[in-house]
Amino acid sequence: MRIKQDVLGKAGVIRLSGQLMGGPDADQVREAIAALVAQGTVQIVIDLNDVSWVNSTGLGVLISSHILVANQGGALKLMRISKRIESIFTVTRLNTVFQVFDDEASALSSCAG
Amino acid sequence: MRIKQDVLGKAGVIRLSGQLMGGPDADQVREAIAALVAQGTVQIVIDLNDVSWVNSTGLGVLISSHILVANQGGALKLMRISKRIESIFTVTRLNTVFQVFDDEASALSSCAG
Amino acid sequence: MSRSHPTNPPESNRMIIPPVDPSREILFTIPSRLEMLAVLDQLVQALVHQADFDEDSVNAIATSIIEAGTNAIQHGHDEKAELPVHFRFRVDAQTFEAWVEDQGPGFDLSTVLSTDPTGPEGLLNSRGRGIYIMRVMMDEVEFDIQSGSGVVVHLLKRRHTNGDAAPGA
Amino acid sequence: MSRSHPTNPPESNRMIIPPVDPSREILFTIPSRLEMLAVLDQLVQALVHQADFDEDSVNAIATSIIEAGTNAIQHGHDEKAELPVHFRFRVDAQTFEAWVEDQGPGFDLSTVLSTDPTGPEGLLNSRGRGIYIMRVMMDEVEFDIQSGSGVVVHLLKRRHTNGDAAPGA
Ligand SMILES: Nc1ncnc2c1ncn2[C@@H]1O[C@H](COP(=O)(O)OP(=O)(O)O)[C@@H](O)[C@H]1O
Ligand SMILES: Nc1ncnc2c1ncn2[C@@H]1O[C@H](COP(=O)(O)OP(=O)(O)O)[C@@H](O)[C@H]1O
Repeated sequence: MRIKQDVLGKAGVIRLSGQLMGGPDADQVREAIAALVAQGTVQIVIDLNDVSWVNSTGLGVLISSHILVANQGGALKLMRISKRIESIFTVTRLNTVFQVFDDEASALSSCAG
Repeated sequence: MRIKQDVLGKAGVIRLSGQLMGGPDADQVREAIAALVAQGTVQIVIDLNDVSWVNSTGLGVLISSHILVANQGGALKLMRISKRIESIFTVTRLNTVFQVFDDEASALSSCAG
Repeated sequence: MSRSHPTNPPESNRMIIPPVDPSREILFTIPSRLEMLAVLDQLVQALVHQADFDEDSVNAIATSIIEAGTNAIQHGHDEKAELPVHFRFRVDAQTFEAWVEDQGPGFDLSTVLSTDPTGPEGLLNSRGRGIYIMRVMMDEVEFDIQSGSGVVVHLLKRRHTNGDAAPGA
Repeated sequence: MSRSHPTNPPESNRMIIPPVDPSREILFTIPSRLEMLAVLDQLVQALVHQADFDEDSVNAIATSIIEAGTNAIQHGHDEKAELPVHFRFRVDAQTFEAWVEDQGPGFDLSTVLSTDPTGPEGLLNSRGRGIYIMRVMMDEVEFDIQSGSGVVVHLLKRRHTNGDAAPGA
């Protein structure tokens, strides 16, 4: 997995590519989020456009990140997920935990308020 | 491998998709060419745009088809080959045997004369 | 004569592993490294695709086999690269089957099955979803757990034909 | 205990097959069916890609391994599906290696090497290019041919670093 991060207005955007599956990936995501939170950004969007799949360990990374950010009064949102990743969110009902956006504009505007 | 054929002006176009590797693929190509030759079409273009790779058995199919058509006073040409397939043609020097075109327009106009 | 690989794998004494049929059997063995999962994914997608399953089934099967492989690598082998994980795949007219085998300590399946990862206690847990995902996405999931000598997971997916109700348990 | 697969493949008496290193070894076994070549291609591409080789090397390696697999299936096993073809892959910092093994009749390599498929007699021949392609595209190609008991082909590609001259024979 590779990771890039941006701050766009109030939102931190973390762009992942490859696969998200725990192990070293988990540490990278945690560090990126810690860096954003340290500079006061707690509205965070994870861009999964270039992620081909997420396994259950990767889901765990997203959940613990979500809890971390929520504890700071923020929220972790997802955008641009493939059909394959959507089906793993549906099956695990994590679609009831995460807000998911189809495109960057709507994800960012949900963070602006 | 899947195969489709068209006649466009003087040229027969045979479109392959999948992989070209001899066995049943060879028979399909041979039948398509025989059908074109039977209706008097001997300028034949093989479209490899949707072919991910060709192995040496598949090269053999192209060579024997080339000889068959040349014996009828025609020519077998190729178009839209990937970098990967191009490199197998370069390595085997079959780029000196086959005319290869980047696009359909130039392949067809080479058959018009 | 000793060879780099046996001609056929030896027959197994595991109940859930059927006799070897070399004309249909695909075997794949990897070191216990998480980065191998991406390779496994491509292999399974190619196999299932080649077998003409629909796109949803390709995704469901690849996702489930990755979950089984993740468990073998992480829980079974504690990511010790030198411990191989064995996969066996079999395609026929009606089904795609996979067996995933590790040599780890095993585990207590009934404990795992007693918690619902989609229920109020489970939903925000960062673990405990892998087996659930397999069971929802595949038509059959069986475990042969031999304490101290590893786990074999058997996964089966039926080919869905038009107008089929989703088959299953 | 008998298992569905041996823990590690037995050591080989073939000179060109090095001792097993399970922490780096990837094993793949298929029935002798040409349609398996498309699956092999995807697997090899994923493996070599994962090992961070450049795109040209990925193509060269996948193309060469397909040639070796084609020969094992067609010439070694006469497309008898029940005869398995064994692949062994090994990635390290500098090289990607593959061994492809069949149980066929073997053949006379010197005869094959005596004709140049790019020369005037060979160029329009519909056969006789596979081994040539492997030898041009890989850095090393070795054969261990045991008459009546099969062929092992060993293929090696070095990682090309910037400014390298193409390494080779
Ligand atoms: N192959 C295995 N070897 C040992 N323990 C396993 C294996 N597979 C599953 N387990 C145990 O079952 C538990 C539940 O597994 P699973 O549902 O896949 O979720 P997760 O892996 O996220 O915990 C694991 O935490 C582990 O304790
Ligand atoms: N694994 C093998 N088993 C038996 N014969 C083989 C094998 N590999 C190659 N050969 C023999 O060597 C010849 C040349 O092989 P190759 O260069 O790959 O070209 P082609 O397969 O197109 O003939 C084959 O025609 C075959 O007779």
